[in-house]
Amino acid sequence: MNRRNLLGLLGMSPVALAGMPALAATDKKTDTKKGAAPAGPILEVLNPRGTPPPITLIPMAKRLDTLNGKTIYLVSDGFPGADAFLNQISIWFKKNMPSVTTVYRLKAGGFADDDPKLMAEIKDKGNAVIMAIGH
Amino acid sequence: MAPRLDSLHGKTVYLVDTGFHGSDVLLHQIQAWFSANLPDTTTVFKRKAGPYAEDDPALWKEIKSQGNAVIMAVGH
Amino acid sequence: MGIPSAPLVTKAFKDLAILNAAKRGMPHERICFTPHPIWGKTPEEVRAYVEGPDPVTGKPLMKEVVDALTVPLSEEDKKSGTVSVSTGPATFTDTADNLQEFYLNNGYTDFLPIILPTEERVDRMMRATSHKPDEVVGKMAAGAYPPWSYSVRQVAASAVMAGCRPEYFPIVLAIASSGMASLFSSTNSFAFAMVINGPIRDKLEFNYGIGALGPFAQPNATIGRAWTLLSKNLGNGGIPGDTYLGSLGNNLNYNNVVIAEHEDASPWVPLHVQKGFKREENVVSLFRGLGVVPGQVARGSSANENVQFDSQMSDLFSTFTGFFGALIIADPLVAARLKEQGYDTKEKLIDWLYKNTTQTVKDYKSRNYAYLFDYPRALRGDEPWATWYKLPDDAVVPHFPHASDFNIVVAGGQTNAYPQAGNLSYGVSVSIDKWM
Amino acid sequence: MQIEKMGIPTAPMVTIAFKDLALTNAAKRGMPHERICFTPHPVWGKTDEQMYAYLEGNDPVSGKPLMKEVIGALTDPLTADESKSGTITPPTGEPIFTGTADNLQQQFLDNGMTDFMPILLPTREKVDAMLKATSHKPDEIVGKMTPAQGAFPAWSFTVQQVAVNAVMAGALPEYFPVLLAIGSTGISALFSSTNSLVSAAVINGPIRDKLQMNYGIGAMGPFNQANAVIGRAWTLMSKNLDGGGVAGETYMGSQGNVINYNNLIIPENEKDSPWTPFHVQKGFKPEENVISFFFGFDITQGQGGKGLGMKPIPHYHEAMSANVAPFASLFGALFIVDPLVAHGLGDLGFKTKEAIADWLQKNTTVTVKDVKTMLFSGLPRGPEAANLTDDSVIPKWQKADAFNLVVCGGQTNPYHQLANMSYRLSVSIDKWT
Repeated sequence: MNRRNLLGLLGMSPVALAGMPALAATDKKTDTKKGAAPAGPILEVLNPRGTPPPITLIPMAKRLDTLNGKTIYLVSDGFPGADAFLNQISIWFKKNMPSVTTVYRLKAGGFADDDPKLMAEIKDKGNAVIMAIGH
Repeated sequence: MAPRLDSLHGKTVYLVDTGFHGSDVLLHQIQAWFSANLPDTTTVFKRKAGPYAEDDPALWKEIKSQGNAVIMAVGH
Repeated sequence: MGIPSAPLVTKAFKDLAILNAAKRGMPHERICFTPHPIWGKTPEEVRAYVEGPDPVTGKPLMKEVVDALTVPLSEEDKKSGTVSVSTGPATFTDTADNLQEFYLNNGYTDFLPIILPTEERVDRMMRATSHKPDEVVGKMAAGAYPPWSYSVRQVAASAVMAGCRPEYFPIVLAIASSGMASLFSSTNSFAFAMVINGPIRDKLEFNYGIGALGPFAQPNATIGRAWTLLSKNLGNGGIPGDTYLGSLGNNLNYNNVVIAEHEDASPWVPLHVQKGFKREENVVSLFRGLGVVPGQVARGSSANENVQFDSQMSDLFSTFTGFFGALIIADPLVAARLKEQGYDTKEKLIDWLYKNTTQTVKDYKSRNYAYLFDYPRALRGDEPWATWYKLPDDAVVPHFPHASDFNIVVAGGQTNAYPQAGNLSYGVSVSIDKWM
Repeated sequence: MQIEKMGIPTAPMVTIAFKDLALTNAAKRGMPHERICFTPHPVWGKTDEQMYAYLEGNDPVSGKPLMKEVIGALTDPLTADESKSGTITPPTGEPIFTGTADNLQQQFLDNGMTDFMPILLPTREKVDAMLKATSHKPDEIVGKMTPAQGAFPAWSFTVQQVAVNAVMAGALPEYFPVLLAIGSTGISALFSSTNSLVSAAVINGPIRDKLQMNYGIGAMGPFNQANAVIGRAWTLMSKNLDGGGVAGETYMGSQGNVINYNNLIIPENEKDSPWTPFHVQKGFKPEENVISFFFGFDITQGQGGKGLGMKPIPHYHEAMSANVAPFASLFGALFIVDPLVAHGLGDLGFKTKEAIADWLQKNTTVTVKDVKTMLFSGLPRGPEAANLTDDSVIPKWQKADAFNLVVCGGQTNPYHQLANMSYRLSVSIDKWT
């Protein structure tokens, strides 16, 4: 896991976004593990990375004061098990917050695609969304 | 290498099939060639028992006692 | 034996046959060649081969066969004694770039960049074992060739070249000590796999989670690669046309299938414990066969609640040769589901798979390996093949001859509930700790 | 995220197996503080009672009660960070790294820029030598690549950035146009899916001999520099040019695949083939140099299947058809046949690749009942589908173009290998010389 964290720095983890240097010039772990590295000429080598597009930050939507009396859309991305899981969530709301209305919807298209029709419906009739992703 | 025979006349040649596809067809054609061209040579067709890289001691013993030469087909 | 013989070989195997004769001590063997292939030709076509010329010498084939058996031996033919095989000087000196090229051009690599095995790096590798540099580790051959032997130092050089860290070295030594090469000379394009068990998996940070079999961790990548470099450099394998004959080749030969078992997430006993080792021992187990295929595609794969392992496995195994076994690589999610279904041990699942993965005798006999490997065993009286060959065409027989042909390991990152399966046979398990 | 943009608060619920992915993905898509709630893994295959117990339990990441967290995600006021807008540029590190050879090897490995095996260090001198092998300018944009379309933003990359990866993989400069052609397609060899998928490339034209590629004995194995290095470079490009291949983030295949190290590189054995080369089938001229891409599940060997041992003449086509039984019809079937098999098929009357593809399409059948149990196979659509019953026998693939054949191998045996892979596209290598 520690190695993966290290790799995460390179990609685009939240930590990197917070302003930590992406790459340490030398890696401490390396030095301790290898003992004294053999001397040799100092080389200059090029970075193999491509160019990622700039990321536009999306401000999150304003939160609701309370869920009482609100309509929550339960949206499945279509992975196996998501429907049964969201059904349990609607049962939970019935038991614990009966004033909340829940509406189950399966997102059309592949898991990474948008579903504009559903988005329009949620904008029109919903107050909040719970989305199940993965299986 | 083993000493060679003076000739194949009157001798028994074992044709040994190691089990690769097509070896039997080839050796049967060789048998036909002998009966047409060297009719006084006896040919005996044998399929070696056991996987191809393993020895077949019973067959080797038979050849040693009854054969004078061997033609072996390897590969397909 | 004293009986003159004339080997008949198809032309495709010319280099092999000549080299092999030399390596086995008969450099002047009188080999006669036929055109290639014979398989699939009609008797008339083969007849024409017999009456035609040897495609290598151009002389009439049957005259050559008769001569091979009757022309007296020359002095060279009668020679006995030993000839030693040269492998070049002990060290090479040049610039780094030139040495990379030199190693590649001499066939010491898998044609990818290596870490150059300088004396300093090899020494650092050898400090990771208590065994002496000159100790003989084992012997290896790429098939039916005389095996080469090698020392700790020679194994260390290949480990450096593959990019191994010194702490990986005991595993590489354990593999080398088994004498099993990962490049085997056959016209089949074989694949090889290793399963790593014990605490060393975590100590060396093996990946047994997401992407376990892929290019995502240094020990998985470089130890797998080291096996292939050992097989080339120490076992004299991997020379196409000479010590490697697989017609199409196999991509898995680059890094081999390296499987660190996900012991913590498995509901079952780890493989090394099944093979008689203690859980805390570090063990590498080696497999050989044809390759690995995904299980999520086959019949029976889509039933959510109750995976239909019977139809899934019989579908998957329909292309497997029964000459090799089946190595099931189960994601921990698959293993957990199977346990819920009542398979609380690997043995129970194996017993079920062995009994329920079947085929008709007719289908069985139509398989290439049945004719090539099993039929001669049946001729010798070996079971179960002798019995199978006496059964009627519609009788049903197991796909694999013995329950012991199945092995199961658990690996994967639990992102989905799929298995993979290798058409691979268990070879041997070796202690890694012995080589620390 | 679309929904948040519309002003509707959203609580994404993700199983813990996808934690790293969900967090990094949220950041990559511009919402680094997205309020993700985690459930235990998996939900697939669990009973209703087990799932309800998840809801009454804790989020395994935060340790807090799960449903309390879900409600908080929708109702707790936003922090200043959460309502931030603007753009940021993701860091990819310094343009130049400096150190001894050993330290640099280690640094590239630790930074996830390699396949965890030794590389040639991309010095200015070596990169320049690579750049000389193309007429294209170092700063020209070659293409865009993403580990998965739609899920991750595509990164763009230049001729020089491809050259750096080419050096690292061990490429000779003359291989460079092939790697640029690969880059120009934007196809990643490490596609992110929970399946562990594989990629293949078929190479045609005179360049096969110019680069001394191996299409004879052991063609797909570690026996040739061009075959080995071109395949490996594709994987390094797929990691470095688009941020792909980070297990748990941009690579999600549960079990992984060994073929991802070097990919399947198949130069066609045109001279020993009785048929039209693959690129000519796709509309190119024989003298053009072309690379064609395939994508799918895996590769398997054909000699274990039913029918091949039938004597005296092997019925190769029947064996091929029997061998694709476990394949998913989501992808097609790519047959890599030894020249001996190609000639054998010719003797059996199959004078073209199209003829054998046509026969395979018609004769490779499956019952509707069986298709329904296959996770990645589908039934035909359209009017004729209405009449199908469980017992109906239908072709497994609806079109003959699902079957592709490439001739390769060293004629040491009449075997074929077969891959559950679909053809994607062919591109000119000559354009990149």
